[in-house]
Amino acid sequence: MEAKNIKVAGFGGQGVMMFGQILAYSATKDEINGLWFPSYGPETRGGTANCSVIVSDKQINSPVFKNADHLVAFNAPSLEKFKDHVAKNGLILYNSSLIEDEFSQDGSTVVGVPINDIATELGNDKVANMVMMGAYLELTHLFSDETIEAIIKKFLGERKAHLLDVNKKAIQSGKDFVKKLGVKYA
Amino acid sequence: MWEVKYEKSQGLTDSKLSYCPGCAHGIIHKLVAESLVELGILDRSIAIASVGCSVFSYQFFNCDAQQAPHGRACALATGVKRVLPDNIVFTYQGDGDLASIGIAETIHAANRGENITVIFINNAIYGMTGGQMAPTSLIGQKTTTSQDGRTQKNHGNPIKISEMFATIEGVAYLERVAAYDPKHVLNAKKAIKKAFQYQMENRGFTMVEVVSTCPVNWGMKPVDAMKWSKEAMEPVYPLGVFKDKGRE
Amino acid sequence: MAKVLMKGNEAIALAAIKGGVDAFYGYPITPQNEVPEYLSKHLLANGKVFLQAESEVSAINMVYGAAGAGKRVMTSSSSPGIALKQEGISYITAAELPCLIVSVMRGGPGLGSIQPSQGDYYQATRGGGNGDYHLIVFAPESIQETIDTIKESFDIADYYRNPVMVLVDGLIGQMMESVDFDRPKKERFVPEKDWATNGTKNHPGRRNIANSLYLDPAELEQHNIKLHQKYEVIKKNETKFELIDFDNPEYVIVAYGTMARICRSAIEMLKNEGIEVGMIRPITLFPYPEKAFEQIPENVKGILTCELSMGQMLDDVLIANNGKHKVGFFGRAGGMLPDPEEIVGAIKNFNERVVK
Amino acid sequence: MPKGRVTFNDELCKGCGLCVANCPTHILYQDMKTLNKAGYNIIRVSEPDKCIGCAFCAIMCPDSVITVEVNK
Repeated sequence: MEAKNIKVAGFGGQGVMMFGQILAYSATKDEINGLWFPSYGPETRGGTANCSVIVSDKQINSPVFKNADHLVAFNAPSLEKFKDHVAKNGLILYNSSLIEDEFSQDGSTVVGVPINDIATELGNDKVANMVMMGAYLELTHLFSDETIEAIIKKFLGERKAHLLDVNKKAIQSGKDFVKKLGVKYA
Repeated sequence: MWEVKYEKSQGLTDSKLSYCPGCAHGIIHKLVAESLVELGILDRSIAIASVGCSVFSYQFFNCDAQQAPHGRACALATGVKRVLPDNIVFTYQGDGDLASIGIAETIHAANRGENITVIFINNAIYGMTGGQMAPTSLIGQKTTTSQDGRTQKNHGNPIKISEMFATIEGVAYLERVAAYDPKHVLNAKKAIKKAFQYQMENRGFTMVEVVSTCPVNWGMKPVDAMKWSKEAMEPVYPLGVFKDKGRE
Repeated sequence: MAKVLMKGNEAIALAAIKGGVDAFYGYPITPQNEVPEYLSKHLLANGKVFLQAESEVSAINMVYGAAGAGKRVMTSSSSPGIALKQEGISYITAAELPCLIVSVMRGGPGLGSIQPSQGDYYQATRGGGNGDYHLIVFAPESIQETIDTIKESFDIADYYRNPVMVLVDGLIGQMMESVDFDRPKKERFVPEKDWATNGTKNHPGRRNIANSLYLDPAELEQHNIKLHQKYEVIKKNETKFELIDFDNPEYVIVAYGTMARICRSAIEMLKNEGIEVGMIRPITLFPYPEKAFEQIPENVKGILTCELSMGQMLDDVLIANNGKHKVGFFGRAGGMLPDPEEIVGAIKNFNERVVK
Repeated sequence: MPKGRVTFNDELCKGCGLCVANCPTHILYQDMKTLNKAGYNIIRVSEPDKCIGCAFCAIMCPDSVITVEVNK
């Protein structure tokens, strides 16, 4: 697998950091290399939050990248901030629940998923990021369901183990939404 | 039959004390040394020397020792005691070291109830550097940096360490003693010994403040200095037990 | 053990435990807080010592005490906090006590920022404490290398009776990477600590004293000479560096830590464009790998020093280069990180960056 | 036979006089004619027979100069 530079951005509380970490954990579980780092500091509280993820089966060199292969934008300011830093033939996945205007960009595959609406339908607003995860995996095929499920289990721990089902449902819904759109990326 | 009643303590090394003639540091060194020997803890004691006249005390106590940066003796003592809880750890600090630059380290060691013993020598002046004002200098006291006498307005009031530390929960035993006559020296010894005993019993932070002298920088003969510590200092720094958790 | 994904700061803490740390004394400061947070749980659970001191000044002096007592002891901090520790570091080095100091650099000077930086190169290699002394300074480029270094650091510190500093930037502290904690570590001879101040009952007939005071100038000079000789041995034995793509380079980059990784990517990009660039990656900053510069081919067009600071390591590069090649400089500061493309640009416009 | 006996390790003495001032029987004096190697005037006993072995002199001596013996 070629190294993938992934930028995940949104505002605090949307599960942006967790989204990125799940990818890095999954890479590690699949015995390739994962790297995650947050844009840390006070701006992560309440304001915009973003993290960078690199997954690769080779040694990861620069943790910093100019252009992301994949941009996952959870809100409009994030899309605005990072859309010009997407590599050629990159993927832009955005939250169409919060970004109402149809968005497209030359040279990129752009997919909007109404993750908040889908999560609300599932009865749990907090799994919107997992709807996004489902859509992302359906497009990139980076990790298997088993890998992702094992990592989510770890995140939930014993205290929140009962939430595994709704998270799995959210992932499936995200996948289904992309399938229905008929978009293919990788 | 002649029997030895008093001789130089085995708790002191053969090194000649570096203190000025008549300075009470030497007396207090003896009391610490005698206490460690009598309690049978000399060979597991670690002395923490400070900065000031007692900077060389690591040469005089006949046990292992560390020499601390100015004011940091209680931090070193904490570091040692936490990794060697079965050893006896004590600091020997003057008023500049403890009550000025090192007051944070001392307060926090006390507040944590570190199971260490602090011997605090209060002689109301900086000795080593040549007679500058100490945080404990008296109002009106002339020093090389308060040449017209210490004033409340310019320099603040003499800081009363024992009174202040008595409010700290982690303190197990705290007494202020003096060294100006045999009776008070013997009482000081009792206090120092008790502090070490409390440390052996793991009771927490113990401190003995000794109202001491500095004949040279006070510009007095040793005998007059003893008198001044009694007549001028003691009213500002009254003697007594400020805290004793063993009695509560 | 399989690889695990771990945050740099937590990995630092776990590696220290694997390296046999007995005690940690520290004070909170971003971006290294996960080090004490992790240790507060895992050291105490193992019957070891963890203590949050009242200040950095106090913390480093607690390290002094415990190191003098013969235990494996560490502290960690970040730039302004390391500045406060300089007093204690000088004393510890003078008293020849071993310990581990982890420095997770943030932007400076002053309160600066909490973003990654390499602005404390001088602080680490020249020190802010008084007197002639050196730390053994490691500057790993990844969390894996940080782990491997920290696991070995107590052995090195004990062997030389000298503090080891592991110098990383905030990015290494804050990022997560796939790492392996069970990589084999170099076996080193670790002498018995017969100098420890642990009570004369443990060494009858001899008092052990941890001290840095020598009022006799001749004696103090002898002590300085002894330390100097020790540093010479350290230079000989412990200098560590990596040469990357050194076959036939047109240019040579010198970079350490996170900056070296960014440069690795830049070197790949340049190679794709047909520009061959090699790199000297110092792993120890003291001792500085001057020897590596002897291996730079005669015909290189220049050496580009890349730092997350404004030309601190540049001094050592100029010393090591000794006027032989053109030396250029590229630096970002204050918490700003360049992307590899910026380094590519700097190499392409090398002549604009020449300082000497 | 006196009750007590004091002996001085003269070379440790700094001549501060605290022993002299604290002797309840006033039998100690500073010998202004005799210096030790460090240049201090040493202390002598004027009337050894009057020593009561109280050890006050030794207790007050900062330099551990004095050994006190008592007759049992």
